[in-house]
Amino acid sequence: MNIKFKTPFATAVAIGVGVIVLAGYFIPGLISLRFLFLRAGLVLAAVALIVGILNLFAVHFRKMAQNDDNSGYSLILVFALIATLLIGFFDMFQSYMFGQPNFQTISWLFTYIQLPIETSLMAVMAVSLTYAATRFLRRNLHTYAVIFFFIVLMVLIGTLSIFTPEVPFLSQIRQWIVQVPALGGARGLLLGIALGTIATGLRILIGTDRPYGG
Amino acid sequence: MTVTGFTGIVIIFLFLGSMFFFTLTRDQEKEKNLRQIPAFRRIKEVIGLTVEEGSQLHVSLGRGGFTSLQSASALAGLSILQEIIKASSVCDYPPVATTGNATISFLAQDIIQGTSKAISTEGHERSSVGELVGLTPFSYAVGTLTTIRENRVSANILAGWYGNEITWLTTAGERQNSPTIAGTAQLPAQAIMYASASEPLIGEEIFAAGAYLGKKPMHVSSVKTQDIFRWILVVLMILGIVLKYLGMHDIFQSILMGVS
Amino acid sequence: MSPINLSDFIGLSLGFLFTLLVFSYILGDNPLFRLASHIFIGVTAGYVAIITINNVLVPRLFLPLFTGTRGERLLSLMLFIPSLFLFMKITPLRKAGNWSVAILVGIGAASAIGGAITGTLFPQLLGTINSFETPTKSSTIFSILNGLMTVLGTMTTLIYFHFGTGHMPGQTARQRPLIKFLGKIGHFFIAVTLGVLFAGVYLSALSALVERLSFIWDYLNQMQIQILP
Amino acid sequence: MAEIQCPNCGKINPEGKDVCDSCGFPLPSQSPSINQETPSTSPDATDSPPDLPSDAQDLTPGEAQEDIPDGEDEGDEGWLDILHAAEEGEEPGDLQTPSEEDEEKKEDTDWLKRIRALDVEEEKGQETPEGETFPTWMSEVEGEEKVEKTPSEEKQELPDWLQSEEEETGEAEPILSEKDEGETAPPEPAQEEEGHFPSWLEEEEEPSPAGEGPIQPFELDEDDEVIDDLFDEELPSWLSSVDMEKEEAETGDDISPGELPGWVEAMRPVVESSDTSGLAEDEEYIENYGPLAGIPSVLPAEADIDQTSVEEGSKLSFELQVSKTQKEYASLLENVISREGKAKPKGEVKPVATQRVLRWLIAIVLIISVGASVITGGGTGNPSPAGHQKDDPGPAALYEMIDEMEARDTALIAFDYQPALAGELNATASGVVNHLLRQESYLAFISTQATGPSLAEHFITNTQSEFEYQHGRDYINLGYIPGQAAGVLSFSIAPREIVPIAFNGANAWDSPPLKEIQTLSDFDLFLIITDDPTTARMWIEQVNPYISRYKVAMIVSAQAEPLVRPYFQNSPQQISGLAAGLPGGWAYEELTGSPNLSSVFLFPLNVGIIVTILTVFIGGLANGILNLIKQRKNKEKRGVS
Repeated sequence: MNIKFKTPFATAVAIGVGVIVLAGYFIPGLISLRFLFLRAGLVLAAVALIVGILNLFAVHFRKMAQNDDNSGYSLILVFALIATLLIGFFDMFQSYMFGQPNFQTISWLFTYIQLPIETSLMAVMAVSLTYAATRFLRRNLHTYAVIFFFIVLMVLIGTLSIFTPEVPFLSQIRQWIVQVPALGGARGLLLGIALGTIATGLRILIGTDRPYGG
Repeated sequence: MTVTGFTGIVIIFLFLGSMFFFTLTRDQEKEKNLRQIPAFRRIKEVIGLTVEEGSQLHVSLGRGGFTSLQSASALAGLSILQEIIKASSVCDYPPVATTGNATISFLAQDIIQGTSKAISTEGHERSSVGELVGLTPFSYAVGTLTTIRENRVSANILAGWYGNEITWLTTAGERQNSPTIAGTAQLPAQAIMYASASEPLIGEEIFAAGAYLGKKPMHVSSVKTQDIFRWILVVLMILGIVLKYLGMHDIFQSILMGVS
Repeated sequence: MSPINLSDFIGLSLGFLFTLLVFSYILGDNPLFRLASHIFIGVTAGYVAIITINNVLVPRLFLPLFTGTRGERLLSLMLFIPSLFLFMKITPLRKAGNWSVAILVGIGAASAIGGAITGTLFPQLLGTINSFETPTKSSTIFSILNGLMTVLGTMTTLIYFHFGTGHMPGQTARQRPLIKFLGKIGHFFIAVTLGVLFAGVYLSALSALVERLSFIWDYLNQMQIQILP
Repeated sequence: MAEIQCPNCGKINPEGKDVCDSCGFPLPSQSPSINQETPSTSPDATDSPPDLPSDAQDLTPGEAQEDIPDGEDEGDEGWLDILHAAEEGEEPGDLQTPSEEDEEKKEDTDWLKRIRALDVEEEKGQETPEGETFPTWMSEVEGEEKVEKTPSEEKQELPDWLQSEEEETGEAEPILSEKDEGETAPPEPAQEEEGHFPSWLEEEEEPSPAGEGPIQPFELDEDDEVIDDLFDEELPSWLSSVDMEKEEAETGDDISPGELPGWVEAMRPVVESSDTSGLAEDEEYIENYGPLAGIPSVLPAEADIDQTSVEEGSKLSFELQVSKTQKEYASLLENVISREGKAKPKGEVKPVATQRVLRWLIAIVLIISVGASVITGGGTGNPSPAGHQKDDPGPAALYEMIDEMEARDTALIAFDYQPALAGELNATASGVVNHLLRQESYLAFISTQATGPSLAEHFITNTQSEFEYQHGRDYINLGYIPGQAAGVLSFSIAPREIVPIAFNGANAWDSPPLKEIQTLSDFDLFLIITDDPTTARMWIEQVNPYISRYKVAMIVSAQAEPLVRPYFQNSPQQISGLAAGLPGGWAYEELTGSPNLSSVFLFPLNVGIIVTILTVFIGGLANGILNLIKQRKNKEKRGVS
């Protein structure tokens, strides 16, 4: 097994920090050290987010110059980003300088632009999910696909709370499906995912996977 | 140190030991076959088609953060990206990667440049791109639509941490008639992928990408280690039930309950 | 419904407009939807940047330099170095920022392992064992069978994901009969679980549709009041 | 006395004459040696256009056709036989000698000998050898090899027709002179005596197009391999077939009567005004060579090599007279090869019509049915709950937890859901928080997501507007703690240090709601509102050791219910109250007796579910049956084939 490190320093940092934080989970004495690194991680993640936004800004700025059919939309995105940042800094300036309750304006933007768009995106998903369920048996026609299909229908029927009070067993079937077989399957899935997560994390900590350009 | 903490450390060292053992005693001829996973076979087919058609592959790495459990899905997505770049180095348009987390976008760009340099396609004027397209789940989903909508993109591979916003990505792929191979660790999102993606990766299959696509020794060993630990968990469950049946349930309770 | 102030009415009108722009995607991808989505991406990016600066960078990176204790001041100073190197990631000298990203990857990997062991492995294992009900006076045959079914579901689902097959190379990927049989049962439980989760996601989406349609109806009523009081 | 017929004008001349009395055209001589080399007696055969390279001459259709022996000429393996042999795939006699070089040497010597023979005749006094009449410039070329001539001398020796052409086009002169200078200045080491490529051909090969620097002359290999490769007799089959067709198209020229084979005669083109593209038409010129002899204004047999078509690199400089179809084949081939390198942009993808129609149908049915139920508002009072709401202990347990709270107790609420699910969770939580406000509790909001604080503000100002709770007096928005699990754990251990200031910048812990709160366990209720099972599990695992589980309750969305319910259902319970989705919220409002958003939304939700069940059931079964039929057809097809 030959491992060539292109950036040995970054690899050493990743392994060192990882081992200390992991030890902090199991050795009580190292908990404070773990917190120290986690708080450092919070700050670095926040700085990375700011750098990411600068990168997003630069990418769309370049797309504006290309004047293909998407460059108009990039202009709108850049304009919306700058406007929101200016409003946000104005709010922060007011709160720190004059002690006024801050984020009034930016909350207005959140309430009347971001919130309606996100809930509408979620609402349109209802149509997409109905369409996916309808075409599901067109793509897969094996036993388990049929089971999946009828379970979806059974759970939806069991959720009905109008027109079905006379047939209570429908909701009891739904309750049983959710609390017995579905719970067993969910636990099995979660345990399998936990094993995969441990394996992926350990490969980083022993340095065989080095996504940071190592 | 608590019993639970000690148990955790024992599990980690057992896992590491098993991974190294399988790697060092790896025997090429008696290499253990792995069961067929249609999604990974489809990824290989899609790469071949892309090379022939001269079209482009889109790899989306999700929006998982790096200070929690979600990072594992992001790391699995990054290893899939690496294998795809290696396999599609002769494409006219190298793969494009999108993500909803700043740190993942840096890592994607590092992987793209590192792998391109390794297979000397760095000078390729149309080099791959790792783009941050949005910062909240749904703005990330909507930002990715622009890439999926590109006529050049012939297939979408979604591997990372997702929520229910993944519905937008799978249905956009279907509208473009391009196959979508998707995998994540979040369960509700897996249910959506199972219903709407052309090839879903269920459960922990996403973490076996390195072993299936790249056949890397350490990845194959960690898949074997997962198999062993799977059976250890089954035995522990049976043992726990027998002890509970015999009334000695406290042993497991104390081992597994208290973790500070 | 009483008349509302102008800024709220403008806000509601904006919300109403964006709702219709997003719903237009049902008819097909169109420029109106793209317009709304790009405004959305810009506003959310700006919003998240402001909240992050206000809630993380100011109180944990800048303020400790002036008001913090010696230890906090030292930590903030030390954090400035990797933070500056992170800014290199969008410059040609991007390799210089690798070690800063490596810190995040190290923390991410450790959190994943620690979270998986303490947050999933132990609780789910204990939960599975607790699902089994020892036959006592209070427990019914029904609950015992339920417990056994849940445990069976967990075990067979785990076994379904068994990756390894026969040892000899060139052999087709045939699993051992026992694993194959248990895997089939596990696949049944997986299909049930994913069906339940899909129905849950669908209900959430349908609730959002109900809320949006009632918002549209409320807005039309409000506009009527606002225009012809 | 035998007579000689003039190949040019057809007049009969007495034997022994060298030049036709009427047109002065040199008459074919009768000497036996030349006949053998060039079986046909007509002068055209060898008198191919001077400008073409020797092998190219061989390829010129008109003459080649004439050279076709009438079956009796065995000895001279003319180039046409080679061509024929190559076509029929035989080994053309001695051509395919074991070693390539011998074969090339033999070809060299044939055309070289002919040139030398002409050269000798030329020097004697312009008497054209029978059948071998090369223009003076050819001999001049020979001459050049021996004596380095100055450009001006060369020019005087050029034949009139060439000079006149030069003056007309005005180009040849500078090109030639340029070439000569270029030619003479750098001695070409590669050009040896034997096998030297005549400089006129190099000029022809590499004319320098206007506006560019002179193109490097065509570099000859020592043993002329390049030439032979270029003019290898064994032409690729498609080209040789081109030759044959070309010949058929062109051979209809009028040769002196009686001499052309009948089938050539039949194929002669009808004389029209030839409008050859790219070449300047020379009205006065009458073709005096080849099968087109005597026809005015036809493409001159010794047409200049088309300056424009010569491209750099391996392209041949001679003009292949190919018909239109063959040009298309050639350009098609060229396109295919050039397209290999280019990336082909994928065309516009047309969505499948049936997919779009099905999607529209579902959208119309769903939106109309749910919209109508929103407008009618549920009609007759509240829909009675189905059995499972009564059996669901979650809302009831939560109701008891809040009912036991007293005035001024403080409840910490975590707003940890995506804005997209605000529609569902605001409605579900509205009844619960309404109950808290009616208990006059203090509230504190916290979140691990950046959008959480604004969601909390929007929730309290929109859904609970009747209570007019004020920030700082009745509730405190602690804002956003980053770092997910790590942030939650550190907040659980030391809340005051982790969140020193409130979301609006004011001091959080001096205000009435939080004055007595030092640690997490001082809160009387901890309510987590979330849409993600992972977030729910994170909160439960991190706060578990720091607050009693009897104070922890959850409001989750329908998608998280299957994975969160075990925390409430199992023993020991990790949370003491649970309301899941709109049905859970509605059940809670039923218990408090004051309907809120959940009650308003429940009827449209039920209508939507019914419509969806019918759509999915009918559509799903139809698609399943279609798939079954398709699979059966595929099986039959596989069974048949």
